[in-house]
Amino acid sequence: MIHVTTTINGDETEFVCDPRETLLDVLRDRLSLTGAKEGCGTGDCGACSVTVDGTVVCSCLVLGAEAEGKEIGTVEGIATGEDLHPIQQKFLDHAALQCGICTPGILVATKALLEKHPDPTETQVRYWLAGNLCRCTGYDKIIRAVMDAAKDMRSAA
Amino acid sequence: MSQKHKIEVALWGGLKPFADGNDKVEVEAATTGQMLAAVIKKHPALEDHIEAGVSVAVNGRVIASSLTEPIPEGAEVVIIPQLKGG
Amino acid sequence: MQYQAPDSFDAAVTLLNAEQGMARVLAGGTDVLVQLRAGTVEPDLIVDIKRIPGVHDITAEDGGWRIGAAVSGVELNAHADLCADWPGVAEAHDLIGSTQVQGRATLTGNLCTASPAADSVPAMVAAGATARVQGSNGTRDVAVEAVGTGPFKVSLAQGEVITSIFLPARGANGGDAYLRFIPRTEMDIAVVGAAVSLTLDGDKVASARVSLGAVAPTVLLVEGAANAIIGTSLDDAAMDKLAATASAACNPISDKRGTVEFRTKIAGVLAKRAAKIAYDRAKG
Amino acid sequence: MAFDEAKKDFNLIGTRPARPDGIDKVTGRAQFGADKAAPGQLHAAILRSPHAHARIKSIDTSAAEKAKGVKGIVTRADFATGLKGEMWNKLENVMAGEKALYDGHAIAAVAATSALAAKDALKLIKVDFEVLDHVTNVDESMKDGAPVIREGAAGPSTPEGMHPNVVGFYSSGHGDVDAGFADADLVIEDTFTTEATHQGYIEPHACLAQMGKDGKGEVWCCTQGHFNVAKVCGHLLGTEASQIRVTASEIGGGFGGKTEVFIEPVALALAKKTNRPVKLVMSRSEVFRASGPTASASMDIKIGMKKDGTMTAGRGVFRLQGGAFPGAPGTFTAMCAFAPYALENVSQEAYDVMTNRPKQAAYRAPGSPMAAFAVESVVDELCNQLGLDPIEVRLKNASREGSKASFGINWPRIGLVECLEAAKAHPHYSTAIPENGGRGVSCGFWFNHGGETAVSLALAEDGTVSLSVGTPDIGGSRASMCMMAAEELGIKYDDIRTTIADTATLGYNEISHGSRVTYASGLATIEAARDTIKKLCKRAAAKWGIDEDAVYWEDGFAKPSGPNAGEFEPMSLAKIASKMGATGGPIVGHYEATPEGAGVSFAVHIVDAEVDKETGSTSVGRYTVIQDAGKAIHPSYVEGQFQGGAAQGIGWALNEEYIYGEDGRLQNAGFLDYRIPVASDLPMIDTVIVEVPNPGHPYGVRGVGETSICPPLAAIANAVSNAAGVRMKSLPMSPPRILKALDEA
Repeated sequence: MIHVTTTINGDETEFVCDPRETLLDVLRDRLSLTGAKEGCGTGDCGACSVTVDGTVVCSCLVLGAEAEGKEIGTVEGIATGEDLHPIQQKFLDHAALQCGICTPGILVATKALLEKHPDPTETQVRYWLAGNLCRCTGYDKIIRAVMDAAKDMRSAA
Repeated sequence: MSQKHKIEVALWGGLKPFADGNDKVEVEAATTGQMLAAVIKKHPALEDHIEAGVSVAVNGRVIASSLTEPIPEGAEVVIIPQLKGG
Repeated sequence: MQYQAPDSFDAAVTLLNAEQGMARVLAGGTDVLVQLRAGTVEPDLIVDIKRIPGVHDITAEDGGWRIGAAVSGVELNAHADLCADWPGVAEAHDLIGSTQVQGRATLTGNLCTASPAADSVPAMVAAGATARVQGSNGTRDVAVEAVGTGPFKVSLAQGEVITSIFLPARGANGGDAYLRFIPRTEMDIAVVGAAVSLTLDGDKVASARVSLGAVAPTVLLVEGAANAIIGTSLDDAAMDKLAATASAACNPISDKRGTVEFRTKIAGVLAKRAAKIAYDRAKG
Repeated sequence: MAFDEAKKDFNLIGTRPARPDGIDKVTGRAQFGADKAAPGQLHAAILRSPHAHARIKSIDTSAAEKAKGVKGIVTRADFATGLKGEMWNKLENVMAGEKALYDGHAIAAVAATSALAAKDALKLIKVDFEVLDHVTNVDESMKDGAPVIREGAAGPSTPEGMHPNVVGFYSSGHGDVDAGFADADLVIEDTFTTEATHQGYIEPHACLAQMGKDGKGEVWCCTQGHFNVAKVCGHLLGTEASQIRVTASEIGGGFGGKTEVFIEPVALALAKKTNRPVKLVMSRSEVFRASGPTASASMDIKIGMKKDGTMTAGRGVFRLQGGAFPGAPGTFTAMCAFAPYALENVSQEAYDVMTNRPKQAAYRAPGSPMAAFAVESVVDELCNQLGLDPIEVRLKNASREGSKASFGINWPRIGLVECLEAAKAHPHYSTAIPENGGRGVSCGFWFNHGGETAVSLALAEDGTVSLSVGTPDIGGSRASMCMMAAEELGIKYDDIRTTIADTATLGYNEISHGSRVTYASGLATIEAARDTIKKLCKRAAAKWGIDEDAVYWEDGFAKPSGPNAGEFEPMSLAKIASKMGATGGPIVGHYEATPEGAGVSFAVHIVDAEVDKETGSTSVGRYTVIQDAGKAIHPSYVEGQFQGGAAQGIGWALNEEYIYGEDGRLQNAGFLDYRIPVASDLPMIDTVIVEVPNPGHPYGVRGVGETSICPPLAAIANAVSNAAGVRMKSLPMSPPRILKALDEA
């Protein structure tokens, strides 16, 4: 077993894990942070998206051991206290989720997108989120929610 | 419970061989359940098919499984395969 | 399985040489973790090279660029000067996987997985890139096209590890491009990939390298295809010859991603389209 | 319960409030199938057959039992014996008996202290297989000499003399089709095929099970029907459904695929054996290999048309491949095929065929999309060859109230004509077709369903309401339930909390399938609210000392029904609820029934597509969905169903398919090569909600979830065929297929 010290959503966290365990396994099974979902385990669906030092990655493609000394961000860290992040609120306003299993990953990826590109085109949003599979919505309302959130965040900035 | 009355029941084509070559069966019944029982009584070879599950359309309204739906006099009654969905 | 994250390539090589069982080098991990998950590879040792100083750096060298073994797609595409020199290589790398995969995937890893369909490899081959290899006998530079020897097989010896990739000086009037065919717009493995790098003398192609992916057991460098356009300004006859020679060089398989006929034909189509883009880029 | 003609002015129905489960779902708090843990839980893994067809000669688990962390192993011997019919089939699918019938068929399962330990132990189980010949293609499976999946599986309707793999048959029709064809100016006959696809829900099947010595079981799982899970587990474990309490987790997509039971009985068997909670989660590759994809189909269609567009006759023969068990939805394929058209002469027949593939499961309107693909392709070709407008032709022949349906009934009030008129009037239809592009139009039809339903509605002292329903929320239905209850009770949307009750808490509820939830649970919610209102009025009447018939309910208040009843200050729900303990006890309304008024739904889709003729690549341009919803309770979620169905249909049409190798193994058991549409593949999907009220629902609701996947296969195929200039007859229209068709044209 490997001992790892890391920071998750701003909190210093320690865990031990088997070297074969992924960061996703660790988050879900050892730290009870079940917001990141396993849809495929092979980096094809994006439901397990988290940020590592600010870069969005699939936590199923990161070993738990690699988290040593890193800053990890998960869906659980997007809201501030009881205040939803604008993208979370827009997802509710636009009915941009049906079953909700892809939502955590999409929110994590969207947050990273808007931090990097505050004024994305629809095409940019669609390509940025191409690794986040949604099977319910046909993406329409998701894209609208992201564009609307971007607009609001720009005018608030 | 209303009185039994004459009902002409239409079968789907695949059932014809089990109804002595008929695609219509005339029975006396007042409800879907009575009607199905009477159809089986008249053509026992239909029992397996009906027990395997059928729905009944009464004047175009599909009764998926209920045996207690009343069948009005003069109603168009059609036995169709049992419906469900995904 | 053991996990080690050494702080130097010397230490990495020592670890790899000491391992009696199976060892895997972990760079971006986007292939290795998939293999682990599927159970297709069950290594006894994982050597994570990402904590070695310098592996995330892109540095100017002899007019070209040296790219550390752990530079991710995000890091590569954030390097404006490199992207300006070698847009085809940058785009090819950017095509691999999703935004999330881009946060991890590396040129070195893509090369070492040795998939015939690897997106960045044809672009690197066309660019004339080399890989710097370190082993117990020191370091050597190898042409990228000499690394893969067959599907998922490499020419590296036991204990050897690629420490960086070198993209040569672009030089004046040059351009490169990579195109791949996939059924969707994203998230697929290339059914066919084609890369062209060329330089111009006026309107005429002065030199060219054409490379194809997913049409043979290894990524191909197709000299005939390059010869088809050298000395031309990509007139129709040259383009037809380019397509024909590219298709003729194919030796693909039929599988879940495409048929022999499809791959053979598309290789020609993409070679032409990539040549046109590279040409326009060289024109500036 | 009949449509309430008087109910027209709604307060809430038709508005778009935020869903009650929304905050949990955007913050990561919502608990899905794999998100729950129990103290002391074990993790399980399933050993699956690598062979498409093999006799299991022996299973040796001795080495695995001794492995580190392993606490228990089950095989078929640990399940009930003596099952018959459907339950035997379910058990056989959940855990193989004498034979492995498909690549991925479960052979044994291990529970261990960690998921890795369980997975490691699988490698130590030794299975002696005798590999048998296999067949995975529907047409091959019907031929003489094809390997027999199982003797004696055929149902009573199967004609004699057919291969034992043909296990079901359906035929129906009316008129004289040959005379109809003779009457036509143009007859087109062709064969079409579709490949098996998967629902592709992003959440793999997952469950957490416990079962003690007393035989009482508990299951937490993602399912479309937890009451059905209890029933199936009861049978497969040799106990009763009542002994197993099942709680439905949040469900990460189902689309029909989570109507089946795969892993819950296995987890229970392991829990029973180890006396520990057992968590079992499928991997993505297991989902593809061993859950329930759709049927694949091979179909012959013949349609005759006059020069003026009148369809004179239609004939369809449908062969559906359903995997290693009976149950392919050929009957529905045949019934849906010509449903949009009022044909004087029509005949259809269907064969259900077994192969060495996983048992097919429902996928949104099971059987209908492929039928629409075949029939609507021929209709499109007839329009092209006769130079007729595809919507005008469809309008001319459209089924409408009173016309005779292809499967024998006379249509009640239906909305196909309204959908076609809306399509014709839509700006999309009048814009120019893009250069190098093609436009496709298609109709689609699905029956919809009612089903057993029980609902309970309890008041709290603070005037809020707890609504318990038994149908897992697969698309935002809790929002709709809250809206319908609030509408009836005249209270705020936010004052209703809707919970999916577990199986020990509420009467039996059929699965969330057949697009039935907003219809049936909605109807039951309205009735339970009305039952509650009666009780509220009674309390007010008692307080006022007047007859309860003299009290009526309006906008959340009990009011005396006129001057004769007396002058009393209206009493709010909250006021009555605050005193209910002392005025007769808790107030709970409820309703239990099998509503039989599910209204059918029709849709029309219009799509523009472009084809790159050098590569065979298709891009979908503009897309418009027009569908009859009866009455949209929450329009956003109705639109969501329309858009989601269209997107899944686009995937089915263009790239999704089960690919089997010569060895009978699934080649693409992952999202990398099973290519569902990604965000950059799709355009915005425009929607038009048509509302032709369903006479069988008080607000006129029709199910909407399934019909939306019926037209897109055909609409895309028509657009692609028109763009490419060559008729595409096989799905998916992957680039190699399109290029091949272009080369051969």
